[in-house]
Amino acid sequence: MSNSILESVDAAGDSTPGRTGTSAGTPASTIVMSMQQALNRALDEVLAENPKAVIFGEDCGQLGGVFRITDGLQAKHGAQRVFDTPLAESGILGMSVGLAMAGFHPIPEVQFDGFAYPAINQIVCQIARMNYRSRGTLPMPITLRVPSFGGIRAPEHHGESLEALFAHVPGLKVVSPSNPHEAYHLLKYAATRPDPVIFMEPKSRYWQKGEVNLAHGEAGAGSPTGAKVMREGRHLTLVAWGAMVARCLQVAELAAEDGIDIEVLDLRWLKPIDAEALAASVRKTRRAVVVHEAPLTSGLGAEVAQLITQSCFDTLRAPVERVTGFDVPYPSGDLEDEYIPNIDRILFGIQRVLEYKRG
Amino acid sequence: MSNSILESVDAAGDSTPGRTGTSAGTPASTIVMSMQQALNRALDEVLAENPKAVIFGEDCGQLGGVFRITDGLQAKHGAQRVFDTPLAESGILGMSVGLAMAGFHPIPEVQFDGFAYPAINQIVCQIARMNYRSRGTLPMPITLRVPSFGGIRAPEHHGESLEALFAHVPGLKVVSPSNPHEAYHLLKYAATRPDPVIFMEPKSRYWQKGEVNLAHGEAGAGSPTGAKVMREGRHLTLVAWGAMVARCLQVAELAAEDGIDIEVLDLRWLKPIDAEALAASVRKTRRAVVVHEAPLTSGLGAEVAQLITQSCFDTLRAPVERVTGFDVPYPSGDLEDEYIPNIDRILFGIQRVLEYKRG
Amino acid sequence: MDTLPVASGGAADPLTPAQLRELYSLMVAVRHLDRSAIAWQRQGIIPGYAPELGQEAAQVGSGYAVDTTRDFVFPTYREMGVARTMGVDMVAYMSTHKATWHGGLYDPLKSRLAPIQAVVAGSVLHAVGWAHGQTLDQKDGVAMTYFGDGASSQGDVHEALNFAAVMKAPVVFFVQNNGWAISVPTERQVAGGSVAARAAGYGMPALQIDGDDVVAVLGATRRAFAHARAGNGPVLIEAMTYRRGPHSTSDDPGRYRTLDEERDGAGADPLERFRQRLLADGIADEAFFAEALAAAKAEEEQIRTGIQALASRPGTEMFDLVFQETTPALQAQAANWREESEHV
Amino acid sequence: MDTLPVASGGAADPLTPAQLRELYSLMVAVRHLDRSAIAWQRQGIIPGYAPELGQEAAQVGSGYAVDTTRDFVFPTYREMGVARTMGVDMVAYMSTHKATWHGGLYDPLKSRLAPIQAVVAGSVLHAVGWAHGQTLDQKDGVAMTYFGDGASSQGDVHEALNFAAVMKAPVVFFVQNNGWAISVPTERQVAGGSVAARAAGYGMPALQIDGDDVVAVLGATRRAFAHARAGNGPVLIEAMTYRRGPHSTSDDPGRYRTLDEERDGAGADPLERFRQRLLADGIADEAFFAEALAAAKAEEEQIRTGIQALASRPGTEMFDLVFQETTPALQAQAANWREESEHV
Ligand SMILES: Cc1ncc(C[n+]2csc(CCOP(=O)(O)OP(=O)(O)O)c2C)c(N)n1
Ligand SMILES: Cc1ncc(C[n+]2csc(CCOP(=O)(O)OP(=O)(O)O)c2C)c(N)n1
Ligand SMILES: [Mg+2]
Ligand SMILES: [Mg+2]
Repeated sequence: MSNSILESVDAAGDSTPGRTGTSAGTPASTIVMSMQQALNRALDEVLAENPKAVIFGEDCGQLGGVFRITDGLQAKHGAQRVFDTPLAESGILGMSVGLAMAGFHPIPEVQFDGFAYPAINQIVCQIARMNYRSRGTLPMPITLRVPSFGGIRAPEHHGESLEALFAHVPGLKVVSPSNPHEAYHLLKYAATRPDPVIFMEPKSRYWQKGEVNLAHGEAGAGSPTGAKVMREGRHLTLVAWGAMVARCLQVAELAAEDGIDIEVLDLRWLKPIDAEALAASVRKTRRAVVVHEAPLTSGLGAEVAQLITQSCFDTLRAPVERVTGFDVPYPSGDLEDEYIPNIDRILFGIQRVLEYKRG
Repeated sequence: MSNSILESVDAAGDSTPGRTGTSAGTPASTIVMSMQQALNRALDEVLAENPKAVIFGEDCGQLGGVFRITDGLQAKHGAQRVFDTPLAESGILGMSVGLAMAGFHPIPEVQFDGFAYPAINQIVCQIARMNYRSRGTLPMPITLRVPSFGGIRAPEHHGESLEALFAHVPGLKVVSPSNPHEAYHLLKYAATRPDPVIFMEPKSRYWQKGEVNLAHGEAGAGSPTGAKVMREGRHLTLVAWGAMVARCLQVAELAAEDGIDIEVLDLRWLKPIDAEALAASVRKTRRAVVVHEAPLTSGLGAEVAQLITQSCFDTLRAPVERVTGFDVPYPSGDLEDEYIPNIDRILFGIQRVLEYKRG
Repeated sequence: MDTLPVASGGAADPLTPAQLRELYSLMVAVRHLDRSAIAWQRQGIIPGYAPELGQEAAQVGSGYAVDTTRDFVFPTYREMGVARTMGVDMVAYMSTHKATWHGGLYDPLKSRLAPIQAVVAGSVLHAVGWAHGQTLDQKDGVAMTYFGDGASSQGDVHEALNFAAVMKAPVVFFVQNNGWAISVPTERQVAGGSVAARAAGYGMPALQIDGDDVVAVLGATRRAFAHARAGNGPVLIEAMTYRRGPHSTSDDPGRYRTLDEERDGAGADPLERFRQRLLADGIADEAFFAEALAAAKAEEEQIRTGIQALASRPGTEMFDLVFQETTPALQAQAANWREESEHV
Repeated sequence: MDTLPVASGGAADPLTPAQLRELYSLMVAVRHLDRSAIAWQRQGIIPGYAPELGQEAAQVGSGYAVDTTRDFVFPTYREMGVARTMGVDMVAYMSTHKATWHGGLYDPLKSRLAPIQAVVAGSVLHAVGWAHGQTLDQKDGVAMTYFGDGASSQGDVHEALNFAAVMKAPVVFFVQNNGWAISVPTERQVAGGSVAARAAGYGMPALQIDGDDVVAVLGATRRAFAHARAGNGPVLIEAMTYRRGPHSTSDDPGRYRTLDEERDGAGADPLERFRQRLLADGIADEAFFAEALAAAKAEEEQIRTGIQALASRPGTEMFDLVFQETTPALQAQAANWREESEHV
């Protein structure tokens, strides 16, 4: 990336340094673990705390799920609480509705993102509407875990990003964690809500380790519902979720070498979106790029961009850029690095915004 | 709406009068018919012209469909060409894939928008991807007709707007006609394409009559693929599709009484979107409001707004407004007029844009 | 067809004369309300309705078997007769046809009747989930789910049958095979000709019964409930009946069946059949029938008055009933809606 | 179980010694390639693979019945043996496991094998549509669709069975019941225990066969093809076999079954069984077996070389193969991609 970018950056009002300090001594309740471990621990605690919580899906029981997120839970909590179903996603989600009506808190798993499609009818027409249809008498406290997004060279339909679909459905809430700490807290939060939450797990991050501060509400846990500034910066806001947050943080480090100070906002909740956090960040930085893996057209990036434009129209120095997957089916492993926004493409997006000149 | 709106309108460069002239004598090939008749006629011609075209779905045969769009076609073309299937949408769409692989041009019907959900797996994972997966050897010339949108006081799931979902799916094209003329030409065009097209019919407009110029390519037929200016104007662009186009034209007439000259753009193709037409219109009017029935969040309005913002950032005098359905399940008949953007809400949206002042 | 092991306990006990008369009264009430609802639609009182004419025996007989202290029922859009039999508030029930609220205004939890379901086969899986909940809770409630011959083609029905059988869930799958799915007759819908015949493939007992004989329907349903309640797993009942009316008030059956075909297909009227039987068995007389009809008429009048008096729900409910925990975005939309719709 | 009417014509003719030897050679080739593919994965030549170890008889026997001049086959992700038997270019086939292209690089139209399908039960309905196309075109091709015991739980399978039976479509539903869907055994998957038992509910003939006996599989498949080709409608075959290996190269069967269970469940090795039979019947000798193995090894080497030489597909194909008629928006994205990825 050429240095010319910097030249077009006009100094932002805020003088906060580019990075948040996390180097201070970690609290006692902080443990280093992978996202897989964090999710597993959250589920274990949810089962222990709520006798009505039940986990089920394909291979969730003895196998512990193909990603081992439910590893050991059947052995510990019993085959009544954690069980395998036949191989039918509509069945799994439809059954969740009935269990919820009977007072349970179902935590079903769809084995991979692409296999949520056979269940969309039950998700959209039943789970998302039963509370409404029944005028609040039949709440749907269902936490649907969906291993999501790409990046692991998997077979077809194993690398999909369905957040735009889910976020458009009235009656659903949607969240995606970006690291083990977020994963632990967001899953515990989601799985104790009285409304349906689609929990999109970035499968390419399952095995990355990170610090988890287990204490709820302690510094670092942050708000369970809003977006979160993962890195402060003055020149431009990168908005991302799931696996793209880590990539954006990398990009920010690289850009910093060129003197460009980037703020990275982890959106976390994809529905409802924390519009205030978007506004607050971009009012400061005056420029934004939104990054996601899903195809461009009608992706959630459009919503994020429009929310920013609505709230920051006067402040924005350039139209919000979107760096996303293309309008093509998610490709095979050989081409997935071409498809998923990579560091270069994000840097190009940043460059376009920084170099934008009013015509 | 107060007159104060006008005060904030700064004269646009273009001096074209507010309305397109359509009062000139109608050509010989012009017939007045309802959209139902126009669609029926288009299908009749498609069946006559392409021996591989087949129509099927629930109640499409002898009954002629619950909206009579396929009325008389089985009697005329035979029960091999136009037939009823068992009541299973995934079956209908999955079968379409196989027929397309065997060289047919399936024109399936899903009886109502909300019943496309049980078929989403086949639509997204199969129809939209088979050409790609097979590297172009197995094209999917499937024209899926979906009676869509609300406004007819129908039961639950009979008034849904799925365009944002469809438009997000790589491999699909999506179109919606706004009047009988559009319906006739767009359906004939769609049903002769080698790629899958989702054809969203605004069911509340089925029985409205209008002039149809049957001659293809004659004045009035316009481009089969782009967006279309339905009314020229200087002060603001209203972007809409389906049933909302007629409503926006009404709004434009009302606004004209206050001296506000509104351009109405019928988007027609919801994927791919005619970004050039959006840019051309808003570069002229410098203001835009997009209107749709679907819920706001992650709706297609976000994409349209973002496309406009990207191409017209310097020209725009206010952020693009969205006047849409709310983030609630489509309500029962008694409340649908509160849900669907009505004239007042669209006028308020226009007012917000016209009165916008940079802070 | 009957592959259900012979019932133990009281499931097959004969009905008392009082019960038989009650069944008749229910059937007359349902018949009269159903016919009236069509008239309401013609008069503009309600925008649409899906009549159950001819299915009174199937609906009253099965609904009568439900124990509303512990069972739960999952209807489609055509089970008015079941709702009435279960004692649901009928103004609240009929409100769905007035387009007041999808699903109806009755309380599903209290009435033990899930909201009205417009997705064909949409709630069949819900019954399985609810029933499995009974197993997990070690309770003895049974879920009964209704669906039609047309619905039987949906993938969800297969998934539900398989899940229920694998999990031995206490579910009664009650199919009303009324010969039609809108314009499509059963022979072009149900390969093999019988939904009940499918049960064997899941190792599930099934009964194919005369759905126009209310006593037979009640007996079969009681047996099925007893079987499921005893922990023996699900049962499928296919009640053979006939949709004598149009699919809905917007349908025109003349386009796909002749009046002759209709008469032949429908057979004897289930209500008239039952009347003759009660007469023949000396269980009821003309005075009783007249009384039952009068009661039905009075009831209909009351329900009609209630429906006519029913106000639209306030628009705020659109927003307030989406979630248990609302969101700032939704509240902002509600505020905006209030401003724009109330202060114009 | 066998509810298929006795075949007329040559469908049940005995196999010639040459055919029997060919079947054996195919099974050895498939076995060797399958085992090698696992090794390739361990060596990093391919990122993943779904072995069909133990299913050679089911796959070779059924694939051998296909007439590639007129029939069409719809595989899942595990039918390598079918592909090989049908004569598909195996480098092009295996390319999907190298993550070169979802669906594989072979030409489905020429090879009469639909693209590899990763959605469980995803293509079962396609077979029905393709087969109905034969009826509409008055052609005599038959569609064969493969699916597993796990897939049988999907709603699409039910819809496909019902559609095919209602339309009398020439489809052979070939179920490989290999005892497992990843970690879930058939008894917790298939209520009633048999997929073939489901067919009766659709009025469809079915065969449950020993899927480890290649001759039995071929005979049954031929009979089914003859039945469907003659216009008698669909047939379901359930070939009982055993998934001897892991579900895929990322699976760890030790978590859900013991080696003892594996040995007991698997029974005799289908390849060894067939070898013994050929020996006993005097149809082949050790020299032939050695030759067949040598040929299999040579073949595997060639395929491996091809796979190793296989370059990634150019990124432009991502854009160019979405539609038959591309769109300006997509071309703009392609141009943008080219600029950003090639000129950095
Ligand atoms: C999933 C779905 N597809 C289509 C429809 C439209 N529809 C409503 S009722 C009906 C026919 C249902 O027939 P059947 O199941 O036999 O029930 P019946 O109407 O005879 O009571 C159809 C096609 C729907 N409501 N849901
Ligand atoms: C719709 C869908 N759901 C889940 C999966 C994940 N998955 C892949 S294979 C498999 C098990 C399939 O079992 P079976 O049908 O018996 O076939 P087998 O693997 O034994 O050949 C599962 C759950 C999938 N591919 N598709
Ligand atoms: Mg019916
Ligand atoms: Mg299997």
